Amino acid sequence: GQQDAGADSPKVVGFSQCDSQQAWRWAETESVQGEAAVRGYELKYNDAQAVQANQIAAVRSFIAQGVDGIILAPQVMTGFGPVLQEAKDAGIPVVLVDRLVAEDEDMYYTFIGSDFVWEGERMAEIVVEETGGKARIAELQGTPGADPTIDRKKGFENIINDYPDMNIVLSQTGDFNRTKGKEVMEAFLKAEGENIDVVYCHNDDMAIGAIQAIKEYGKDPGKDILVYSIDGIKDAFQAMVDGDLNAVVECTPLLGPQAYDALEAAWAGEVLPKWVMSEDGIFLQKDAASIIDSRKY
Amino acid sequence: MKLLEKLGISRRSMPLIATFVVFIALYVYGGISYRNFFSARVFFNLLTDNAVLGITAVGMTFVIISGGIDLSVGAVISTTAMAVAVMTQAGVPNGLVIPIALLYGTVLGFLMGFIIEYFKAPPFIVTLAGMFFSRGFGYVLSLSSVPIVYEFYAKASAFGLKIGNGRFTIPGIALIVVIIAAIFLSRSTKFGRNIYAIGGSEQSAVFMGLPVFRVKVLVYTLSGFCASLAGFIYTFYTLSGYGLAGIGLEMDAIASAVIGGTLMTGGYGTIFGTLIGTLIQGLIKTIISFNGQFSVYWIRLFTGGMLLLFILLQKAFVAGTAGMKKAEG
Amino acid sequence: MSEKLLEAKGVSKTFPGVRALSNVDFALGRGEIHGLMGENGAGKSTLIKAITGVFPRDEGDIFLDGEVIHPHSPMDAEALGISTVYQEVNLLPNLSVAENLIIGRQPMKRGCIDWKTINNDAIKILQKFDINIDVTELLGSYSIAIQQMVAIARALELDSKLLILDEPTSSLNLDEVQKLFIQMRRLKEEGQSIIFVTHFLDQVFEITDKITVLRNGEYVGEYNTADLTKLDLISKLMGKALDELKEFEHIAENKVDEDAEALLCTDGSGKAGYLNPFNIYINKGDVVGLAGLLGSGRSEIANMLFGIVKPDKGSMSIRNKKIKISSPAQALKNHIALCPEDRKNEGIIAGLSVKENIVLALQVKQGWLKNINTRKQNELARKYIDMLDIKTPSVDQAIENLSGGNQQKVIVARWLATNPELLIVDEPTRGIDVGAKTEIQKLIVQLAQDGMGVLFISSEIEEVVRCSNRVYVLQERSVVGELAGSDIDEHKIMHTIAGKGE
Amino acid sequence: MLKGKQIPKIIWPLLALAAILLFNLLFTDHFFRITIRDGHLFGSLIDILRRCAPTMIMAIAMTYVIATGGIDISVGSVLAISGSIASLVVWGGSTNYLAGDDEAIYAAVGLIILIPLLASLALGAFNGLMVSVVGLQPFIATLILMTAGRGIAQLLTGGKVLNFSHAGFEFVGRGYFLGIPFPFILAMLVLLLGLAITKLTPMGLYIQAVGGNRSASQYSGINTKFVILFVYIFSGFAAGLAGLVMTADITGADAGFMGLYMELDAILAVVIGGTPMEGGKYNLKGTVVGVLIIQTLTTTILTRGVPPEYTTIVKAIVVLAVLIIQSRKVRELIEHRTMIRAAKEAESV
Ligand SMILES: Nc1ncnc2c1ncn2[C@@H]1O[C@H](COP(=O)(O)OP(=O)(O)OP(=O)(O)O)[C@@H](O)[C@H]1O
Ligand SMILES: Nc1ncnc2c1ncn2[C@@H]1O[C@H](COP(=O)(O)OP(=O)(O)OP(=O)(O)O)[C@@H](O)[C@H]1O
Ligand SMILES: [Mg+2]
Ligand SMILES: [Mg+2]
Repeated sequence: GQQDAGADSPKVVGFSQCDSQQAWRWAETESVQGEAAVRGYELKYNDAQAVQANQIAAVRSFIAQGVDGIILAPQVMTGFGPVLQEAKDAGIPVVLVDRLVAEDEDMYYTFIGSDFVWEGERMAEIVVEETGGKARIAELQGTPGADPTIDRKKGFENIINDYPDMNIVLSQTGDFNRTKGKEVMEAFLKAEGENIDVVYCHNDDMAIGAIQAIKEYGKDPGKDILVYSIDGIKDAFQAMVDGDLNAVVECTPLLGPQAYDALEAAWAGEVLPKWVMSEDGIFLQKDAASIIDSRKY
Repeated sequence: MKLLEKLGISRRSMPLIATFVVFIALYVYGGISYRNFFSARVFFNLLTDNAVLGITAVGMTFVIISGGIDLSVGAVISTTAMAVAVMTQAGVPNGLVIPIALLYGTVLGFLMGFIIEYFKAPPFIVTLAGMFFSRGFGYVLSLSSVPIVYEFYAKASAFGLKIGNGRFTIPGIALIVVIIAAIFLSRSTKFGRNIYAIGGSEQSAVFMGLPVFRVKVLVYTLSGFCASLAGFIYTFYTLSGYGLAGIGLEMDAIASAVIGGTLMTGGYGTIFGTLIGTLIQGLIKTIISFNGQFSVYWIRLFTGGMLLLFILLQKAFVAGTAGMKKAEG
Repeated sequence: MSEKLLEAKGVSKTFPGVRALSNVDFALGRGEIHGLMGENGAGKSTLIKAITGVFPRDEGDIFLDGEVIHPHSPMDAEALGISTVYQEVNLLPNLSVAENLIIGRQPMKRGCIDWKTINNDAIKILQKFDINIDVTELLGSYSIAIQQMVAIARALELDSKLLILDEPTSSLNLDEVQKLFIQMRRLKEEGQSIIFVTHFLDQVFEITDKITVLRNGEYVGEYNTADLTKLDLISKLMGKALDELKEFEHIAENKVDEDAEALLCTDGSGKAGYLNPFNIYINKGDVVGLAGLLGSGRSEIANMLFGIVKPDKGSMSIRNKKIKISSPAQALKNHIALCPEDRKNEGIIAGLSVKENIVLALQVKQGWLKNINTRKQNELARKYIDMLDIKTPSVDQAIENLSGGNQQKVIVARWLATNPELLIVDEPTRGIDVGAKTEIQKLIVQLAQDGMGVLFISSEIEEVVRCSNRVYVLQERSVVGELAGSDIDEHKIMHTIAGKGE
Repeated sequence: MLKGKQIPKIIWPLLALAAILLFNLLFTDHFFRITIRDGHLFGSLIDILRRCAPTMIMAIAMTYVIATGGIDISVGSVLAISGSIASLVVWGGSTNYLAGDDEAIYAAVGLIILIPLLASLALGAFNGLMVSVVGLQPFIATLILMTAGRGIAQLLTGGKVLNFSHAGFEFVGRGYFLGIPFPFILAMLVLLLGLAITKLTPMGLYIQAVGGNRSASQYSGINTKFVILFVYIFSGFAAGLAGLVMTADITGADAGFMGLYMELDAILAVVIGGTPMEGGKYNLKGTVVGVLIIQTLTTTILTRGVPPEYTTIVKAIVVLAVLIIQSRKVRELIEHRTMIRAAKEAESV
C-alpha cells in the first residue's frame, strides 16, 4: 500500500551531492534545495562525503525509493554507468550537474554545467593578457586525480603552450584547501621566491591561502605576484576588492533552477540538448567592487 | 538464558548475538520508518553496495585477529581497479588482466608482511607506507579516471539474479562466497587457527612451535588479496579506475571488524561478526539516504550517534546476559 | 649412534649487561631424567632456550644424537623431536583448553579440522592428570595451576625424543606433582629423556637420575643424584661451605599470642558463586597460613580482602573498625598489601624497569602529590635488591629480562616496600631458589615478629607449616578448619583437607 | 656484572632526520639559509618549525595515549571543532558575516582561546569516559567522535569557511616570539606541560604501567580509569590547541578540511619516534623528532617540486627507510656486535 504516492502528492526528486568540503559545494546544494522548496517538490538529499561508492549507493537507494527524478553532481567522470543504466531501466530521468560523466549520452537526460577545460583556458587567456605573454607561473593544483584538477591544468596548458615565455616553474597539489595552499605557497616562495610572477590556483580557497603566504613572505599579492583562481566564491571577490587577487573565472554552483527546468522538461517528454551550458562569468579585479554585494556564496 | 543454552548458544557468542540482534532492530526500524524499505531490492542493494567493503573487511579481520593492522587496503582497491582499467585500455587480454590485478594486492601484501616480520617493524607504519605507495602507484598509472572498455566487465556489471524486485549481483554473490570461505578458513583450517593463536599471544605461539613467521606474512598476503579482489569487484561496480577511489575505506573496514566484535588487540573476532559490522554501516547509510533530509553534518552526526548507540546497546546486552549468568551460578 | 642423546659444549650467551651463560657444557643420556639446577638467574632457562633456538647462542655447539643442530625457533626444535614446557606458562588464553592442547597438530577430517576428536582427545589427555574441566572453555578462564597442567600435558603428548620441563611444578600442589611424576616415569620407561628444572630439592631427589648444576652462568658439575645429599646439593648450588648452611634447618616457632592486637577480622564475608561466607581473623604478629587444594578458594580470600572482588555479604573490620574495601587503592590506604599469585598477569609490568616495578605500589600509597624522585627510587630499589638478592645488571633493567625467580622477588619487594600492617602473600616463593626461599620465609617471620600481620598462602604445605602460627584449611571455597600453634603439622593439615569438613 | 651498554633509541630517528637534512644540504639550494626578515627568523628551516607545530602538539599528547595502549583517531575532528568554535567566537557566534552587517563582534583573545579549549577538553573527556568507564575499545570510541566531530564542526560553521581578521588571535598562528614562530613555542610549551605532569607527578609511571599491564596496575592500586581518562583529556586539549594554531594561521576555520587525516600523521610521528603501538613505553623525544622528520620531508618535497603523483611514493620510501634503519632487526645486529665485543673485553680484563 505504500507504493503509490498518489497523483497529487508532490513530485519527489533525489539529489546526490558528491561532497561538501568547499563553500562552492554548499552553494550548489543550497541552490538545489532552495529551488525545490520554491517549486514545491519533495527533495531527497544525500551527501556522499567525497566517496564515489557512497554516491552510487545513494543513487541506487533513490531508485529503490521510487523517486520521480534524480539530480546528480558526480564525484568523478567515470564509474556511474551501471547505476545510470539502472535509473534508465526504472524510467527515472537523471540530470547531471556541474560535472559530465564519460558515458553514452542516452544514459542521462542532460548535463548542466560548465567545462573545467574551458575554465582553465579562459584563465590562461586572462593571464596571457595581463602579463603580456611572459611569466613564470607557480601552479597550485587541486587534489591529484580529481577531474577539475586534471582539466583545469589541461585547459590552462592548452593556451600557454603557445607562448614560449609562459612557463610553469612549480606545480604542486594544495588539495583544494586553504591550509595546504598556504603551506605549498610558502615552500614555493622559499624555493623560487624571486622568480615567481604569477600564481595560478585551481580554486579560490587555495588562492586565499597563497595570498597569505605571499604577504608573509613580504611581497604584495596582486602586484608583485599576480594571483588567479577559479570558482568565484565571495571571499575571492573580497580579495579582489582588497587588490590581492587579480581575476577569477567563475564556475557557478547555482544550478538548481536550471536543473529543475530540465527535470520538468523530462517529465513533459521534451527533448533537451545533452549539454546545457551554465551561466558562468569572468571577473577582473577592477570590476569586483561593483559586483561583490550581489554574490550569494 | 535457559532458552539460549537450549539452543546451544554459548556465553562466548553473546557479543555476536547482541550484534546481530541490534542489526535486526535497526533493519526493522528502517522498515517501519520508510516507504519501500522492506523490499528485496533494498536488501540486495545492501549486499551489492557493501560488497567491496565487506570483502576488504574480511582480510582486515584476519589481520586484526593476528594482532596487526592493514591501512593499505583502500589504496590497493583503487590501484587494482586502476590497473584493470589501464590494462583494458592498453588492450591486454582479459585472461591476463584478471590474474595481474589479483596479484597486485597479493604481492604488495606479501611484501608488507615480509617487512613487518623480518624487520620486526610496526604494522601500522609499514602498511601506511604501503598505502602511500599504492596511491602513488595508482596516480602513476593514470592521474585521471579511466573507463574500462571490455565488454566482459559491462556484462558482469549488468548481471544479476532476479529475486523479487531485487538483483543478486556479482558483487553480492562474491561477498557471500568470500564470507563463507573465510568462515571456513577461520574455523576449520590450521592456518586460520594459527592466526587466532598468534593474536592471543605471539610469544606463546612461538614457544608452542607454531609457524609464526609464515602465518603472519600470509595474513598480510591474504589481506592484500582480499583488497585486490575487492578492487576487482569494484570494477564491476563502477566500470572504471579512479585514483581517489576507496579513500578512507581502511577505516570503514576496521570499523566493520570492530563493530562485529573483533578486538583490536588481537586474538578475538569472527567473520560473521565482520559481515554484520559491514551491513550495519551499510544500513546506516541506507537509512540516511532514505531519510533524504540530512545535511552532511547531520549525516556525520547521525552516523557517529548510531555507532555510539549501537555499541552501547551491544555492550548493555552482553553485560545484561552476563549478569543473569552470575545470578544463576 | 652416540651414547648421549643431547650434548651441549661450550655454550655462551650474552644479553645487554649480562653474561647469562659462559662456556657451559651439558650432557643428557638416553632414557634419563636429568635435573638442571641453579640459583635464580643461574642460566637454566637461558640454556634451555639456547638449545631450542628461541634465540641464537653466541658460541658453542649442540649435538642431538651426535649431530650438530641449529634450530632457529621452537618450531625447528619440535621438528627435531624436542618438546619443551617453558618457565612461564606460555599458552593461548584466547583459545579453548582443548585447542591449546592440540594446536599445531590438529586432526583433519575431510579437509576440515575435526573438532569433535579434538575435544574428546583433550578430555582423555587431561584425565591422565585427573583434571575434569570443560575443555571447550577458554584457557584464560582457568587458574594458573590448571594452565600449567595443560602446558605440561601438551608437551607430554608431543611425540618427542627429548622432553624439557622448565619449572613445571612451581604452581602445583603435591598431588599434581605426583600425577606429573607418574607420567614422567612412564615416559622414561618408554625410553624418553627428560630435562627437569626445579627448585624443589625433594622433587629432584625423587625423580632425577643425574643433576647438572649451574652457578652464575657457569657450569659447576654433573652428579649422580644417588651420590648427593641434600646439603651437598645446596652447597653446590650456592657455592658455600657446608657449615654455613646449618641455619636452614631451623624452623620458625609456631607460637600463638592470644593477647595480640586484632588487625583484621571477617564476619561472614562472601560472595555468591565466588566464595562462601567465611570468618577469619589475623592479629598483629600473626603469620596465618591458608592451606587447601588447588581451586579451594585461597586466592579468592586474598582477592576479597584486597578489594579486587567486592563481597556481597558479611562484613569486615580492621583494628575493630568496620570497613568496606572496594579497591586495591583503598586497601593500600588501610595498610594492606597483596602480593598476587599470577606473576605474569597480575604482577610484573613489562616495559617498566626493576626499580619502577619496585616503587610502584609505594608510589600509589603515597598519593599523587608526593612523587618519589629518582634518587629515592634508586635507594629503595637497591635496598630490596640487596635484601632479596635480586640478580639484575642494574636498577634500570627492564623487568621482563630478569629470570623468573628474580621477577618474583621484585614483586615481593614491591609489596614489602609499602610497609604494610597486613601483608597478604599468595604463593610468594613460587620459582624462587632454595636459599632465597629460606631468606624470604625468615623475612616474613621476622616482619611478623616486628608487629606485621601476615596471611600466607602457599601450595607447599611444608612452607605453610614452617612459617605459620595459625592455619585455616579451605575446601571447595569454604573455610573448613583451623589449626593453631603446635597442632600445625603436615599430617594434620592433609587430614583436615581430606576430612571433608569437621 | 657488566654495565648495561645500550645505544640510546633516540639515535635512530635522529639519524633519519639527519639523512634528510643532509640530502637538502647537498641538493637543495638555500635550504639552510636563515635570514632575519621583519624582525624574525626566516627560511625553510623556520618554515619547518612553524608548520610542524600543530602535528607536534597533537603527537605529543598522542604519545601518552598510545603509551596506555590506546589510540585517538578523533584528533583531526576535535581540531576542526576547536577551530570552528574559535572563529565563531571571533564573530560573536554569528555565521552571517557574509551578509555584510557591520555589527560584527570581535571578541577578546582570551575568550577566543578559552572557549574552544574548554570544548576540546570536554570532547577529550568524552573519549576518555568511553574508553575507561564504558570500556569501549579505543579505536571505536574515538572513531565515533572522529565521524560525528567533523559533522559538529560543519554544523557550527554552516559549511562555510569562516573568515576573520583579529590581530590578537592571529598571533597564535602567525606570530613570532623572540624571532621564533609562536606556534612552535606553543608546541614546546605543550611538551613542557606533558613533561611536568609526567615527571613531577607519578602520572608518567602510571601511564606506562597501565599500558604495560593493566590488570597488574590495578593490583598495584593504580586508578587505571583515571589514568586513561587523563590521557584522552590531554589529547583533546592538544587537538584543540592545534586547531587554534591552524585557524589563527589561515584566519578562517575550514571545517571540512582542517585536520583531515592529521591523526595519521600524528600517529606516524609517534611510532617513527620509537613508541610501540602496544603501549607500555614511550619516547617523547622520539615523537618530537618523528614530527620533524615528517615535516622536513614534506617541506623538502614541496620545495623541490616533486610532481604530486610521485609525492606519496617518495613519502612511502622514506618512511620505510626510516623504519628499517631503526627496526629491531637492524638495531639488534648492530647492538649485538658491540655487546659481544664489550663482554669479551670485560672478560679478558
Ligand atoms: N631476554 C633477556 N635479556 C636480558 N637478560 C636476560 C634475558 N633473559 C635472561 N636474562 C638474564 O640472564 C640471566 C640468566 O637468566 P635465566 O632466566 O636463564 O635464569 P634461571 O636460571 O632460569 O633463573 P630462575 O630460576 O629464576 O628461572 C639472568 O641474570 C637474567 O637476568
Ligand atoms: N584440579 C582441578 N580440577 C578442576 N578444576 C579445578 C582444579 N583446580 C582448580 N580448578 C578450578 O580453577 C578455578 C580457579 O582455581 P584457583 O586455583 O584460582 O583457585 P585458588 O583458590 O586460587 O586456588 P589456590 O587454592 O591454589 O589458591 C576454579 O574455578 C577451580 O574450580
Ligand atoms: Mg628460569
Ligand atoms: Mg591460588
